[in-house]
Amino acid sequence: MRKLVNDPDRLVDDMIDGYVAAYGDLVSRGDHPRVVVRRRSKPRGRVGIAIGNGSGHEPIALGWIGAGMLDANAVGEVFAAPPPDLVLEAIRASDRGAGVLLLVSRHAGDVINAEMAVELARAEGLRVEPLLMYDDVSSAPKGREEDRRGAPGTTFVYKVVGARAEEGASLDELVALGSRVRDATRTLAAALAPGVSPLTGRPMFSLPEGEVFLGMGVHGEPGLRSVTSATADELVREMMPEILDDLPFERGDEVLVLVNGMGGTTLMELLVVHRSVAAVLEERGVVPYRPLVGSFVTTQEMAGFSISLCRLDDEIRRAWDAPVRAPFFHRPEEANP
Amino acid sequence: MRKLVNDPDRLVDDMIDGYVAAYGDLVSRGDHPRVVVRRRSKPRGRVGIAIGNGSGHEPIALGWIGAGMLDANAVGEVFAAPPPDLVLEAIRASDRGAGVLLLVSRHAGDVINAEMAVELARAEGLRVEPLLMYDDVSSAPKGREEDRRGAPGTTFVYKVVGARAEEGASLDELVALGSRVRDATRTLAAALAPGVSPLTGRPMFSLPEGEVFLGMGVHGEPGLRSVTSATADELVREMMPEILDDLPFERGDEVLVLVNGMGGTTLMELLVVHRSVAAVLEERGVVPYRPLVGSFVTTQEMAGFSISLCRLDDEIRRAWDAPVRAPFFHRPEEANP
Amino acid sequence: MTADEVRALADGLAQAYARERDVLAQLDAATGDGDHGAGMARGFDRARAATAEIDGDDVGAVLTAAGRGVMSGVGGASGALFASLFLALGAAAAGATTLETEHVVAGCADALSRIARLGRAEIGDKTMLDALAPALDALRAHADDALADALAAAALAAREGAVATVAMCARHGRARYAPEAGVGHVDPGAVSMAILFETWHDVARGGAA
Amino acid sequence: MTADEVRALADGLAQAYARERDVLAQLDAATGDGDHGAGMARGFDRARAATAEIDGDDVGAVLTAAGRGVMSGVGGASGALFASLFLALGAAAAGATTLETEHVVAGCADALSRIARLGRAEIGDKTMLDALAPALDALRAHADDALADALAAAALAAREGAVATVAMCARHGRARYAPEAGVGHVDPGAVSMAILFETWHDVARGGAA
Ligand SMILES: Nc1ncnc2c1ncn2[C@@H]1O[C@H](COP(=O)(O)OP(=O)(O)O)[C@@H](O)[C@H]1O
Ligand SMILES: Nc1ncnc2c1ncn2[C@@H]1O[C@H](COP(=O)(O)OP(=O)(O)O)[C@@H](O)[C@H]1O
Ligand SMILES: [Mg+2]
Ligand SMILES: [Mg+2]
Ligand SMILES: [Mg+2]
Ligand SMILES: [Mg+2]
Repeated sequence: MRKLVNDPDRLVDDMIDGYVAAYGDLVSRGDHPRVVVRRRSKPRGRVGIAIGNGSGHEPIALGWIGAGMLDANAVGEVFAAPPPDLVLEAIRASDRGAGVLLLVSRHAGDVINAEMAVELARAEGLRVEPLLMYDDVSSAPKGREEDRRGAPGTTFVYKVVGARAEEGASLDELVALGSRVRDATRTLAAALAPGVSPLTGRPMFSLPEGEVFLGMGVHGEPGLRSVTSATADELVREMMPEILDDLPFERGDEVLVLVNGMGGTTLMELLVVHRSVAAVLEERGVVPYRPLVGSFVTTQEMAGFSISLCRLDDEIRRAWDAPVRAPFFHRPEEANP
Repeated sequence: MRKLVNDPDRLVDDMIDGYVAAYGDLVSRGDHPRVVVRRRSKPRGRVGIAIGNGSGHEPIALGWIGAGMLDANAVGEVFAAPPPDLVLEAIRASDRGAGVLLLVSRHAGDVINAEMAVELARAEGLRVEPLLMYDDVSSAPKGREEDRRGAPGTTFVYKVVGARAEEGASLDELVALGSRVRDATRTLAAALAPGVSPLTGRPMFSLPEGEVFLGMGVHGEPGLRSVTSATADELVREMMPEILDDLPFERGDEVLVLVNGMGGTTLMELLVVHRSVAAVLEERGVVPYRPLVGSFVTTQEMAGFSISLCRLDDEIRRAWDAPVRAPFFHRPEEANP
Repeated sequence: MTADEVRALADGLAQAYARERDVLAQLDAATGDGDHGAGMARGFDRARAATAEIDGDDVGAVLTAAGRGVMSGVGGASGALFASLFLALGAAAAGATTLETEHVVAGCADALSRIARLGRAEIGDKTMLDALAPALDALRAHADDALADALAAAALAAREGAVATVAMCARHGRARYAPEAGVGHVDPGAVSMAILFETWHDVARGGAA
Repeated sequence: MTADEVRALADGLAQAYARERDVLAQLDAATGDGDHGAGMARGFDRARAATAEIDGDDVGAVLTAAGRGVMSGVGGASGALFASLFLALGAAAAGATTLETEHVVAGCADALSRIARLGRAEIGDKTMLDALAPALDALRAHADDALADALAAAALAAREGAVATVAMCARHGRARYAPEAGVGHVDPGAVSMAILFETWHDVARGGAA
């Protein structure tokens, strides 16, 4: 046994069982067994935030349900977008009479199923707007941003729209705000070793010993090129210009920073990586604001990490600082600084 | 490059650099570069909570500094207890005039260095009490509890004494409370695959394909026996009686539950494991209270998990519920349940 | 085709995709993530169950039920797209007790534009559209013929279209990230589309599925 | 031994543990976690630096400085224990300008009980004590002899004690978790203790370290 699984066909159901059993004070199953919702819904008159996504990337999505972030998650099979009718259930479950923002990480399956779900929801008279999220600089050249994939920088969108929805922002405001966060975000990933599929028990791709793949997607899709850096610092210094020069981030810009682990990389290593990220930002005169380091968007136990930056404005900053009560999202600040 | 390291000799320093750079609003370096403390100390007149431990297990210790938990952590080399003079620095840094509780996870090196540090501190006129923590049922038979090793169930002690120290409990009260939590806690671990040493780049031990080792220690020390369970549920059902029957936990008992990942096991799997833990508890009539699932006490990317239970009383329950503002400890509840 | 024959079609497709499961998985593994075979098998098993559960002789209703089964069962990029085809056919044939060539032409035409819109794909982008589009052309050329004859031509055209994807560059889906965008490999979704028309033709001419 | 000779001892030990680093690592890997060699090499390098930094001819002060270096440099279970030995020797010889056998006997006796207390270990538990205890017995038997002669006997006894650990069961430290508690393997800390007395004897009789 290399993976702690009972029956691959029941894996997603077992995972949800274990989740609602552990965090039942915060989350519960919706009307559909593959939709997870807050235990106590957000007040009526607030915009709901929903997302459908393939599983296997936890804690993202499932773990971020709670006050200040998501209202409902439609949980797909491992690495497979959930079908439209399931996404529709998540939309229904998050509707509190003020419309629903459906977050969509830009991957073919997620987009197609979400769009069809939006059609079904509108046909029922629900008000719903999809927000496509894309931040991976490696997946399409500058100028074709809207052809890029969603990557861990989408975290900034979840957090910011989640906070503002809680405070009562309207659906139109949230679409505008979410688009602004997305357009201010850039991510690049580096993979060191593949994860193991819980369905097949086999590695998800192969990588020549000693090579690091720049631009690996969250399902193991290739991106930019492979490199052979000797140290963490060298690798980060190879990556940072691709991110900084793309927006570009400029001297004096304030940024949110996420160093995200892909699952098989230790926190020790992620902190070593963050040290180099902070050094490069300092050299470039770009000012980090309350960074986040950890494994939030994973690809099973794939080894590697991504670096995401988001250019701040005041509304984004306030939303980043707002409290969250989700089981697996956490970025506290001092109580009275 | 399989591990994101610059120079193995600088690994711990680089990690601390990256940590205080990311979470500088919450933590900072103490007077000694290998001691990490809260950015703003706890008010004078409160008991300080300090710990020294080998690194390589993050987030534990380093990531749990903050209001409601630890005041200072002396960070040793990878898997090596920090020397007495370093532990002394952590004791000094956490002293706010009401004495210091020094938490010590029972491993030979940690105990010896802590005891010598306590001697040094007392010679300086500091008031400090060490609290030995041991919870691993696999490492010595029942009746010889005080010969057992510290394991991830020590988490309950950190959280509970951290909360009560913040509220103003005295050093004597905290020693009594911490001992009570320890004596009410039992843990058993299962390892599926070794982690890789960041110093040597080699696996830390070897395990025959398909075998699971019950009772593996947090540095890869062997414990009970090896088993070949086919499913997560089978494995959990093999483990639970060893834990439940040791205290024993009985019908009607309320318990804190921790399903802890060793680093290389996905959250998806840990949730599947928790499902089985919850099922066995229900069968036994033992009632879980706000469980915690995640990778908190790791051994690099070792694959596996441990199950810890702690029998509750009212003081422990209130302390478990108290807020924490540490970068990597998180167990929110609904704001107004 | 009667409603019961449409039920037989759903049954035939469930069998065909179960049989071709591993082949489709391997095709998808070459350029994508390898889950296409399992998804189609699971989805068409649901479609079969859905058509068996719905009574009556309205072919549109049975096709719609099949579409719902595909929709909830396949997942991934292709599920919603194959579902769209059956939902469009169901809408075109709503209320009819016999499925005629004209319904199929209208449904496939509608599906082609829906799939292109949902997937933002064009013909030549190495997707299932590259099998569906020539099939639709063939159906149109045989718009006045009996359904079995029109489907014979469509099945041939779909298979040719699928084979021709071997030379195309992927611009959508996961194949887009494959080395050289998958040139040298056929598109699994296009092969699934060819299998669909071939099975349909078999059932329509009264052959064993 | 003068203060400078104690400095030479620290230098000799730094060289000896650097040389034996891999051997000690392997011994520790067999029953523990393999870090003992690196720890001793790092710690005695610090001890050498600490003794070089401290001026004067007070042998007690130089030994105490060595103890502080060992304490902060080794880490793990053995660091504090080896540091205790040097700190105890430093206390016993405080103020003296020549280290005499009586200081060494007193210091080692104090260290033995400190180490046993800190480590909760008894003789026979397969630890460094099993080399230190026979060395102390030999020193006591030669309490009236010159230091070099007393150390000659202590070095022999320590080595014999270390070798004898091969048959013992570990009850402390990580070796306790080794299969059969490490029976069949010598204890690395005991070997380090033997190396210490051997090097000390070499330096005391004026030999090259
Ligand atoms: N944007 C798109 N438009 C049309 N068809 C698409 C698109 N993306 C993917 N497809 C089709 O879906 C097939 C892959 O299906 P499947 O493997 O089930 O989905 P996924 O890529 O989500 O794993 C491709 O072979 C292609 O024919
Ligand atoms: N409780 C103890 N009492 C006395 N000596 C001990 C004890 N535990 C360990 N030792 C000694 O320490 C040695 C191991 O040292 P080292 O490898 O540096 O520490 P660690 O076990 O922390 O990795 C053992 O060989 C043994 O001689
Ligand atoms: Mg897929
Ligand atoms: Mg060690
Ligand atoms: Mg696929
Ligand atoms: Mg060791």
